Amino acid sequence: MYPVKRIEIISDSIELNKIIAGLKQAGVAKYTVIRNVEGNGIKGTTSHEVDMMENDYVIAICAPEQVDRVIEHLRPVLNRFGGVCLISDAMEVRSIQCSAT
Amino acid sequence: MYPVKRIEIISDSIELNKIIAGLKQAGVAKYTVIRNVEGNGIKGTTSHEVDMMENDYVIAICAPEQVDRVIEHLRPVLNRFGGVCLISDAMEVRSIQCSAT
Amino acid sequence: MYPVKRIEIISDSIELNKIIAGLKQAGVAKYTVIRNVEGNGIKGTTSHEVDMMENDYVIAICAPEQVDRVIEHLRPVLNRFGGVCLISDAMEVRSIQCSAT
Amino acid sequence: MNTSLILSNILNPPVLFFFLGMLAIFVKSDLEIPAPLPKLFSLYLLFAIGFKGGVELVKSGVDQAVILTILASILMACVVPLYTFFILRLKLDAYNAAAIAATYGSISAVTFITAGSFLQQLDIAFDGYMVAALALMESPAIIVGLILVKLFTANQSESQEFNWSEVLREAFLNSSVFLLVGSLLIGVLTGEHGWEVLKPFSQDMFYGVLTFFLLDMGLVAARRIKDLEKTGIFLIGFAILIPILNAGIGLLIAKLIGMSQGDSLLFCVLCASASYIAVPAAMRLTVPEANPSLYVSTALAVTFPFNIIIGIPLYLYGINFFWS
Amino acid sequence: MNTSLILSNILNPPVLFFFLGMLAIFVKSDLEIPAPLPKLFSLYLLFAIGFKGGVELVKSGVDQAVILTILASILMACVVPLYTFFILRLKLDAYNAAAIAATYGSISAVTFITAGSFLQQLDIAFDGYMVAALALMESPAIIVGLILVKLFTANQSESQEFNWSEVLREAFLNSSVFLLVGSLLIGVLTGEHGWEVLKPFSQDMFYGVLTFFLLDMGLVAARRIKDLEKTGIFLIGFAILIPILNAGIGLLIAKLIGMSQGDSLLFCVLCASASYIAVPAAMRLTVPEANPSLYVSTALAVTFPFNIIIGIPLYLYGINFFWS
Amino acid sequence: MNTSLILSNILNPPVLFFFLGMLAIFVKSDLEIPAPLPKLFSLYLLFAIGFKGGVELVKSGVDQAVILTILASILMACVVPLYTFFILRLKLDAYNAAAIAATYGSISAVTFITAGSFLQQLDIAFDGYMVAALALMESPAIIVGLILVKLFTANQSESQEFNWSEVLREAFLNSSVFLLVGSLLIGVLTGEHGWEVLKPFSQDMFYGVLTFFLLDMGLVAARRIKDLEKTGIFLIGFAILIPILNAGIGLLIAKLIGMSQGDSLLFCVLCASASYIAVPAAMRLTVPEANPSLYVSTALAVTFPFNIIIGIPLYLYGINFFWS
Ligand SMILES: Nc1ncnc2c1ncn2[C@@H]1O[C@H](COP(=O)(O)O)[C@@H](O)[C@H]1O
Ligand SMILES: Nc1ncnc2c1ncn2[C@@H]1O[C@H](COP(=O)(O)O)[C@@H](O)[C@H]1O
Ligand SMILES: Nc1ncnc2c1ncn2[C@@H]1O[C@H](COP(=O)(O)O)[C@@H](O)[C@H]1O
Ligand code: NA
Ligand code: NA
Ligand code: NA
Repeated sequence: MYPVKRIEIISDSIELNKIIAGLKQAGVAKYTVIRNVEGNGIKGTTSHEVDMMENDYVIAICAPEQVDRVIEHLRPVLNRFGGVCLISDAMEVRSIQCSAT
Repeated sequence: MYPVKRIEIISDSIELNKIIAGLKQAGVAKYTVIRNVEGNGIKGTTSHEVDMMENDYVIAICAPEQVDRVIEHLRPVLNRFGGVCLISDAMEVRSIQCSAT
Repeated sequence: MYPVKRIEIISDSIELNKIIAGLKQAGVAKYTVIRNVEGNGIKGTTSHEVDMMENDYVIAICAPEQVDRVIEHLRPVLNRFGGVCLISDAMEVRSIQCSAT
Repeated sequence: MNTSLILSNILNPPVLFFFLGMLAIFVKSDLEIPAPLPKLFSLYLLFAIGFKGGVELVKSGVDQAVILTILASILMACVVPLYTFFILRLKLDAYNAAAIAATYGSISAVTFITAGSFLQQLDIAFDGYMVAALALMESPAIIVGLILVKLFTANQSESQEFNWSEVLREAFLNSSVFLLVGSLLIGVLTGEHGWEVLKPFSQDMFYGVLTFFLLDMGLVAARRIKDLEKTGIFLIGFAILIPILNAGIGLLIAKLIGMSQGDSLLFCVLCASASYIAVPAAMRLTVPEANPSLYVSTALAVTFPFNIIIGIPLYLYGINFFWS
Repeated sequence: MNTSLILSNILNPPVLFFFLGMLAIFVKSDLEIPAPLPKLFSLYLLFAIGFKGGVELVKSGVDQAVILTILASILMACVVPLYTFFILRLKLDAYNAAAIAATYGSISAVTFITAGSFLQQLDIAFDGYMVAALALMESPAIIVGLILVKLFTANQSESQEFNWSEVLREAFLNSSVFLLVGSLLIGVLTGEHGWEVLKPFSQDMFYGVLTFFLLDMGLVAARRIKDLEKTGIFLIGFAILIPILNAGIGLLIAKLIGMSQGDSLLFCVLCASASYIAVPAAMRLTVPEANPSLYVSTALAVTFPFNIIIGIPLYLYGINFFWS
Repeated sequence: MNTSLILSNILNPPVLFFFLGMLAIFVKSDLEIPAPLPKLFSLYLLFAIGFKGGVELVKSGVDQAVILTILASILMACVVPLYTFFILRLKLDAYNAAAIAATYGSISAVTFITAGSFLQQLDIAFDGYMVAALALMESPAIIVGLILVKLFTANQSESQEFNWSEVLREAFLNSSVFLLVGSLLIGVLTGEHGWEVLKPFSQDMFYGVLTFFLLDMGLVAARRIKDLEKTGIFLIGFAILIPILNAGIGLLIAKLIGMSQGDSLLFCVLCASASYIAVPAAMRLTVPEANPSLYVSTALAVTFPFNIIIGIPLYLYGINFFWS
């Protein structure tokens, strides 16, 4: 098991492309997206039921040393469009199919 | 980066309103909901495929000092309706769009 | 609150049955599945939009002492089919409806 | 009994697709109808029968036959949960007994619709206002069930107090009842003119959507069958015999108030069927002490298939017998 | 004003289902049309009107009337956001004023479709090429809105620079415009022959799908109503009076260029309606400084219901009055 | 070659909507058909062709022509993966060669359906029992592919042993085959009578649903096109030439056993098309060593568009040539 960082971003789905671009620029090419999550934030309630505003939830597992570059690339997007970004610790069970994360 | 607590609740979707009400009463007004997750718990398998029972997954990021009040407000709901509630640590990357969490 | 381990697996949805079987063999019968998440990994982009390949996200909360057995049972599946597996720490708020996890 | 009736019921595309759905689970095919498609089909079916019922109600007007039918429906919706509760108490605690009783006191719209298409196929007429009976029989059992819980469970803690406004909303404004009644009223308001413009959508597609919905119901019912091990033989017997009993009582009442054969079949089917969506949702919210797999599995994996396959032709056989 | 016009508009299944949707929220029913079903309905409606418009355009050909209509449409799409911007600046900052102005400069396809079905019901003819006007009026307001932001907001940081290729793509290639224009072109290419094979799907289902879509719009509009507290009385008044003003200007232009009564109503409705999907999405991406609940809630919770219920018959009343 | 055939194929709404979908990706429109709507369309199409095929099979009965067609289908489904495997081995390892060979040995139902609607448009008759050929050609290639893996890959670890019951289930009971065959059998059982009641749903909507499905396929195929860089020129050539070769062999067999022109086209299209859902899913499960982007992208981004646009009219041209 290897220590990794889990980066999570919840934001308006219109930001998704910019967030993924930010991750890629920071060298993090692998990620997972949960589409159409709903929520409540400073921009108010977001839900397909209220109107066509939807959030996406992005999760990227990366090496601890990559975190700073990721934040640097995501911060302008978050500053401009809002959303929430979390960093936490986890251990990754590497399988033989895993190239270096 | 600021230390925060991540509260996660997975439960029958009929409880959702009560859980969100509980969060709000405890002063946590921001949250995210992933609808229609499936699962297996003591109430058995829950999945839209089995019947119309569905779970929701609620995530709320809050300040560490809010956790106790949240638990106090959620426990009666969990006691009556079941579901699982987790607390874990994370760091939040605050953007200028973030009011105090 | 009790310390627990959160096991998360993101993988091709064709592996789901094998992963759940692995969890059950390791004595972990409770879990949650978020279906149809999208992502990017070594197998390339996975999304219902690209074709019918979809990922599932499995979350299982278990006692810390169960983790080793779970890994043992999941590793062959991950080795053969790919996907990512994370272990992290959390505290569970036990309600009276919770049997031992 | 006339097996040709059963056969002509079974050799109907919707019923055959129900079997196909069950078969898919038994042979472990990965056939599935992903959410929210089944919801689309059920919204459509409720809309279509409600709207058509409203249009026909305005044609037929409200006469004595309508009023008697409505009274009979409300009566059965209140009485069925009462006697089934005491039968269930022989083996179950009050929470589970009340929840199951409420389930059987209410109705299954799809069973009603399938019976309607069976009648159409046999060219037996029935009245549009039977849809009003359908709408009226959905909710009362929920209230009766909760009153039973109140009366027969002791020392309730404060947290178990019902929030009656929530209960009434669940009973009378849940999405099935709301859409059905709303469509019926809109049918009444727009009448022949509205029917004209909506007919290609709400009539021509009906049979096909019913077919897909029953395919999904076959999948759902078959997935629930493994729950029956836990349910036990008593509940399985209950789930077959009580519909027959309820249909029998319905038949007597129908004869008594002079319903036509078609209407009688629909009324019997309403009495015999059990709710597997609206009532279970209300029970999960108001009586979480009861075990959902008991009240859902009996209604879905036993009573629903039984009615669809054997019950409908059986009740019609009984009606033919009594009416001749 | 002729209240029978309002009544014959309201006693239409789609409009009544819009009310039913609103009612569901007011009485707290749990009725919902889960995602992505509303998307299915809106894709279908755009496809069906685009395709039909194309087929009819090829029949009518492009004559002077078509060209005048198109010019009038582009004119209104560019001018409306300009004067509404300055009205809005009385109370709002430039970001919010520009975003709302863009919203009202663009159009609502469903309001257009509802007006079309209202005309059909009254047997008033209209031309297929009005769909081209619909398509042309969706995008220009986005561009005008962003130019207003550029001109009237000072010291923009580098991060606030627009990415114009992104902006143009959002304006002219967003999914609504793309599918509408694409279907229109395919209608032109396949003409009568394509219409033959697609008619049962694209015409016979149309009214039913519109009904379901308006049911969902009722739910959506009612959920937004509580936002109106924050919006304030100025914006609520704006959201009712500006559509009337825009329709009035549209009416004058329509009279001037000699449109038929049916076409005039559709043109007025295009001028009066506000976009609640395409423009808001573009604004969230390009002007995140503006508050979405202001521009979405006014368009969705005030202007849309106003047009659907009162506006359409009111504008027709005005047209009847002027044309006679 | 007769370009008017290509044109009359292309100027068909479904094919034009396929182009529109591709265009949406190329110009970066945000048009999308969200899940699970494409699944709804494909369930519907499988149901509709299966059911209709069953109804027609019971009319035509099972005669020598049917039996010969079935034998020819099974033959081609087993032989195609064999020779394509050895062609692919020129450049690829055994895992990838076997997975691609299985993909091309199987069929694409939508290509078949599009060919059917092309024939209808040209008023060329074809037999309902061709649907049986479609159903029979889906699975065998999966088994052949796995046997090739077994034979041509050395020292397999224990974890790589196939679970044959899982393999057979994937091959013969996957949701496409199951629904198609199930609907066909129900069509046979209910015959003319079932057809009557389901026709407005299963026939009148057919063309429209196909149009939407091809719109989505255009989006999907275009998204896969960027994968072709990694795929390499060998596989792109393979994905165009092998369908032509397979169709040619199919044509000879069709001529040999005396098929009608319409049936011959459908048979050629079955031979020429490649599976992009059922077989890839089976391969991901049983041969994870093969790279999905190779077998999915060739089938989806090259062979599918090639067949839809050029292949279908080309094969018909060949048939017209040979038959005259
Ligand atoms: N404290 C939080 N906890 C959980 N989710 C949040 C939180 N703050 C924001 N979100 C999510 O992020 C979305 C956008 O947030 P905002 O930009 O604040 O409107 C919200 O709709 C929520 O889904
Ligand atoms: N240990 C666990 N790990 C992950 N999910 C769980 C766990 N326990 C319960 N759940 C989720 O919570 C839902 C309700 O749980 P229960 O009330 O135990 O039936 C289940 O259907 C699961 O989705
Ligand atoms: N580092 C990562 N962070 C987040 N998700 C990942 C990561 N690696 C893989 N995944 C997810 O797991 C899926 C399968 O991964 P793979 O087997 O590497 O193709 C991907 O499509 C992603 O959704
Ligand atoms: Na009943
Ligand atoms: Na406008
Ligand atoms: Na083939």
